[in-house]
Amino acid sequence: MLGLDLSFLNWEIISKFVMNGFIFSIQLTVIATLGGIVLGTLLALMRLSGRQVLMVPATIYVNGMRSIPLVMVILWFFLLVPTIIGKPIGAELSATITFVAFEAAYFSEIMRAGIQSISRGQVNAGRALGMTYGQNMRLVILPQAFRNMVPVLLTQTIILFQDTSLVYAIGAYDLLKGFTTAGKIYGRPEEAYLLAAVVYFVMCYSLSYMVKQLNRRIAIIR
Amino acid sequence: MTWDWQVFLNDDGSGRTYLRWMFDAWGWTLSVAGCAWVVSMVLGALMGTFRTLPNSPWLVRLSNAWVELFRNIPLLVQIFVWYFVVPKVIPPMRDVPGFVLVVLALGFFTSARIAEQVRAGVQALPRGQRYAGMALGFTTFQTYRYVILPMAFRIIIPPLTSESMNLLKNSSVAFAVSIAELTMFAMQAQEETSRGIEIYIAVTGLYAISAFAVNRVMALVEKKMRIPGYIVAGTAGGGH
Amino acid sequence: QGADTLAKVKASGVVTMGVRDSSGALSYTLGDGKYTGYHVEICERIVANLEKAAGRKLEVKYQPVTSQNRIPLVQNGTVDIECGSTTNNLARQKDVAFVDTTFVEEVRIAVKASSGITSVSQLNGKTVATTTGTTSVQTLRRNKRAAGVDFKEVFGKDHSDSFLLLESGRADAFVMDGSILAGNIATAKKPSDFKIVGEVLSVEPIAIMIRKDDPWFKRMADDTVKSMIKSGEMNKLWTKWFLQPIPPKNTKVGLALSVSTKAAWDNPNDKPMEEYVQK
Amino acid sequence: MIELKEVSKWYGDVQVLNNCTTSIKKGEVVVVCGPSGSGKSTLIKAINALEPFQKGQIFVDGQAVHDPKTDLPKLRSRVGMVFQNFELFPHLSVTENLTLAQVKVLGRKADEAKTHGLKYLDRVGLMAHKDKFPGQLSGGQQQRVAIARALSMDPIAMLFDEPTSALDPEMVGEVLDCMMGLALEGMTMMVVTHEMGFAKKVGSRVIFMDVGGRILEDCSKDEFFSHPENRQARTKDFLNKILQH
Amino acid sequence: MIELKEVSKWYGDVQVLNNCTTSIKKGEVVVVCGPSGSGKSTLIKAINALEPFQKGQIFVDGQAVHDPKTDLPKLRSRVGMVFQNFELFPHLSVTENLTLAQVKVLGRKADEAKTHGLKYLDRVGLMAHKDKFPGQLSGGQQQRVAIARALSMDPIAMLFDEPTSALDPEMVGEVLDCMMGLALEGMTMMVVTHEMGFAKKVGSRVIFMDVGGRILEDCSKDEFFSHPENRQARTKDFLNKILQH
Ligand SMILES: Nc1ncnc2c1ncn2[C@@H]1O[C@H](COP(=O)(O)OP(=O)(O)OP(=O)(O)O)[C@@H](O)[C@H]1O
Ligand SMILES: Nc1ncnc2c1ncn2[C@@H]1O[C@H](COP(=O)(O)OP(=O)(O)OP(=O)(O)O)[C@@H](O)[C@H]1O
Ligand SMILES: [Mg+2]
Ligand SMILES: [Mg+2]
Repeated sequence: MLGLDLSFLNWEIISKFVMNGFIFSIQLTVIATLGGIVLGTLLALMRLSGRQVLMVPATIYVNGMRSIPLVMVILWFFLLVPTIIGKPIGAELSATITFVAFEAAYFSEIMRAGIQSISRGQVNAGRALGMTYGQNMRLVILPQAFRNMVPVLLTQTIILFQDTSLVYAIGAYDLLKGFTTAGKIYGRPEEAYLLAAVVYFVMCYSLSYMVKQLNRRIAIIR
Repeated sequence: MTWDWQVFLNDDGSGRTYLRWMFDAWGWTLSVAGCAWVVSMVLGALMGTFRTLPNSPWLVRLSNAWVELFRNIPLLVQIFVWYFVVPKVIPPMRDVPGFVLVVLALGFFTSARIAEQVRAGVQALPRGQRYAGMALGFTTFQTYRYVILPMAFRIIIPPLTSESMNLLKNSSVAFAVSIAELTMFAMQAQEETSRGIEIYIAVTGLYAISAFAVNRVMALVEKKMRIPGYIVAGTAGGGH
Repeated sequence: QGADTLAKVKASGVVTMGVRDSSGALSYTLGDGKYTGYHVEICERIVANLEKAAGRKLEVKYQPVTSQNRIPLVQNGTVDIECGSTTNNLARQKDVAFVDTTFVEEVRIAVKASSGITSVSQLNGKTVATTTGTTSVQTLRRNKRAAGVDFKEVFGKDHSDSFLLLESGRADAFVMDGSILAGNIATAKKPSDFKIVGEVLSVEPIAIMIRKDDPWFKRMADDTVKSMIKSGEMNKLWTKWFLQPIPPKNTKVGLALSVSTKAAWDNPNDKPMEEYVQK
Repeated sequence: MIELKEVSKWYGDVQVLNNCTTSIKKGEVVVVCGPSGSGKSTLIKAINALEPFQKGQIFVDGQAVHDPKTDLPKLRSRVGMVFQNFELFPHLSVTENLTLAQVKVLGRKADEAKTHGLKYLDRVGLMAHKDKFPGQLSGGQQQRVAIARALSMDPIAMLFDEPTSALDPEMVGEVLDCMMGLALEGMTMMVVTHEMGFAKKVGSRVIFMDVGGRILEDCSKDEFFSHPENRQARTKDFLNKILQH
Repeated sequence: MIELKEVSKWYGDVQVLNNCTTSIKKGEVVVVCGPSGSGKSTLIKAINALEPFQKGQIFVDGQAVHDPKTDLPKLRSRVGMVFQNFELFPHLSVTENLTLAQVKVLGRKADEAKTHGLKYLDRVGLMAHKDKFPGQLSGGQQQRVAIARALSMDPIAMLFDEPTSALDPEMVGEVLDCMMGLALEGMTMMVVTHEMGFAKKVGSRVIFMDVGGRILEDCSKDEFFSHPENRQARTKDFLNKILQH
């Protein structure tokens, strides 16, 4: 078909070359999403705290991360983290740390917008019932902020999943690497890239379709 | 460890200093990003508008397909597809320079996201605005041209700013297909000089400066376009 | 700060081997986390001796590395012994140490058999590919200036991408280490479409890389290499990897033992590339 | 002038207009009221072809709104419409709001359009604000500009959809005054509103709609207000509620 | 019970409360009215320590709101508050809305809080909706739940900020009825509202505020409504406007 030969893709190649990378990509996505949301929420709370000592470092961190390409951050962490912690780490671990730290900056912006989207009236209602700042945040504001932002958070997760392909810069073995390695060894590089594109598309499209359905549900509940 | 900033004055083997090379690379980064920006804005505005048209199901479908296709494949993979797969299927594409392919890849990829923003901007406007335009006798085209798009674009300037900054940063992926931009410079020069930290600091600084410049320019645009008495609600920013 | 690999592996029971995904027959993956190749096998002998010295069983962990990250990885201790295709040069000797040279690379030009190109001088106006983050980029730059030819450079992100540039017609030539060229040609869809041609652009000692300032480990590794050469095992390995069919597709690289490699074996040393050039 | 014949409309499965038939003669002021969600807005939008309907016929000045061949933009340009949320164009100054459609739709010259528009702006008493932007005006002022904008297209009839319900109580008066002026001058008007004072003062007829999009009452103002005993239970109930306080 | 002494507040340069002094005794129902932006909401929020103020003193049940040492969450838990936009917690069911603060703030047991909360829910006539979410209720119903929520904290006084102005006209009655019941039972109340019917029926005193945050009138209900000739020009003007239609 069109000068391409897709027949080289068989179960043996998938299980030998692609599966490992696929598992790593998924694992990286999940860890970075969870870690990024936790860290990002903390950063968002710091930025909204109104206290200079918390706001300034959080703002510098978030804006700093957001103004550097991910590839550069990946290279940086790979170079620096071992020096800082004084212990060698592998490409996969380095990538995981990088992604948590990097995505936290993006998730913090989402959570910040989510918190700010809660009307002043809701905040006042919680306070008027006698809740402390912590109680109000935990029981009233964050649950709503999180709920409002679930679609955006999921969309960001899809982007994150796509970005895991950039770990090739430090040689970590991810989904894309799985395909290209197979393509390389079996002399079918173009086909491998095309198949990688198809797999990424199918996964991301199904995910974003689910997000859309979720959005629709939420819209009905509101 | 010790610093060795002298490394930038060394000759890279072709009679050019690393410093000179780095600025050349910066130029490539800016050119790729600039050209891709134009492509993405034009296509993004068009596709985003199509998606909101009330009575043109085929244009809506076309633009939906466009957006889904280009935003659900990692940029890196798209670049490889443009660079290696497309020419194999369509041989004449072989003679298209890598620069053009990267601009198209980056431009199309970003256009899908801009289209999403444009659509969100149009839909964020009260439905009454569209009715008001139509009630005055405007055609659909006129309603978009005079009523909806001018407001929609103002509303989405903040997300457009972050998309523009994302685009600049995403241009770093272009090195994968041989564009001699900053990231490629960083990787190659680190290899040749073994002074990774110095090189990375300089390159990171240039990226940060560029991103900041984009941010300022867009802020200026936003200020210029601000409407007296009108308050725009913020939107959440994601993406890279 | 001195590095003590023996103490480290003794304590952890793990030795990390840096490997490449596709450095021709020197080091490549079979998939499934398995790696093999000429240098990998030599490394395995070194690790076996290390095991003996440590007096305990060592688990071997494979760490895939790339051109861009191998030096930092060895420096920061992630990788204990790098068995890829790293050129031993002066700049790198500042950061890492090299075991005695096991392979002397000749940088050559690969072209399409039908192109009729036979030397660098014919590259005027052509497009030449090489791989980002390798010394070949510098070699190419120097040759370009010296020979006064004007060609366009394109860079692949790794060797297989560079070869793909040649294969897909985006480049007219691929300048790289001869063994890598041979390996890539061997796994191409139609190996007979490609040819290695022209003068040797530079000669580069390729060696196994270890951390700097670990004299015991360096001596142990050197001795392992020397004894392999003496016993003729090295020659057997060469035949196994470069002249006979190798997995996974049972293709032949077909790279005869070069004069320079033979010379390096006859007189084991860890001289950097710069000293070869002066010769 | 405006005629509806058995108009029905559904959103998916939900029927929002149910066999609505009525007509409005030149010079009449028809007030439409009814509970929230009863389809008042939908009805008035259907008349101006802003919402398609699945069944029935609507004629405006003899032209068939339901006919796909009718030039709808042209037809709409002849009917003025005022919305609950004003819907001035926020990025244009008051003057530009008044002139844009005159120039682009009616093809008037810029200065002609301006003179014409400002005449109506003066009439609603806002000449002093001609260079401001909508965001700089109070709600009541914005709504008066919106009325002037509709008038400057020289419409043959005006449709109002709850023109005062988004206003602070203080500003309701100024807009109602402005509308009463129009009514007294003989403009044909259809007004969705809960302001019964307005209906009593200048209305010719009152239409009452109930949830489900059915027209429950359609009678002269005097009949509607003077003979509550003739009204349906649903209507009485509604009037009680909104007139109580 | 509630006492304000020369309270002033600025947003940047803009003064929004200007030397406000008044007091509310146990059992009184005080109605606050005035044009938009006159600082009514700000005043009522300041009493509940939701908005800081720069000058003056406020005492609630003897405790100083302006004193940094006062435990404000505790103080707030003793004053009930009802907002214009209900502000029920949309992610919690009606019952959870009623019990959350009882459990977390007052430390009540879950079932005790539930029994207590449902008692008040029953009182506002919404027992049937106890498991719904706020988004599934009409505006009027939501506001009644909000009142029940405030009551279930056993407040010593209730503050209302325009409790009916976000409601459809049909639903205003049910909420006002509910508030009148409370007033008649002797609850101390401060109510920002434009519903003069409510003020006339159950108000003890009326406070009129003007733009700039000044209290212009502060007198008994009877004095306020029966002697318009004693009112300031600004007040008369305002009353005229809102009572006209
Ligand atoms: N775009 C839409 N999609 C689905 N249903 C709609 C849509 N627009 C309106 N409806 C429904 O149609 C019915 C009539 O709506 P309409 O706005 O005409 O009522 P209304 O009488 O103007 O009410 P209100 O007094 O609240 O303005 C309502 O039940 C509403 O929920
Ligand atoms: N967060 C804020 N920052 C700046 N100004 C504010 C803020 N909140 C309120 N104001 C201003 O304070 C003044 C009083 O506001 P407030 O909400 O108390 O008025 P109000 O009498 O309740 O009006 P309404 O009837 O519209 O609710 C207004 O001029 C308002 O613009
Ligand atoms: Mg309506
Ligand atoms: Mg208020």
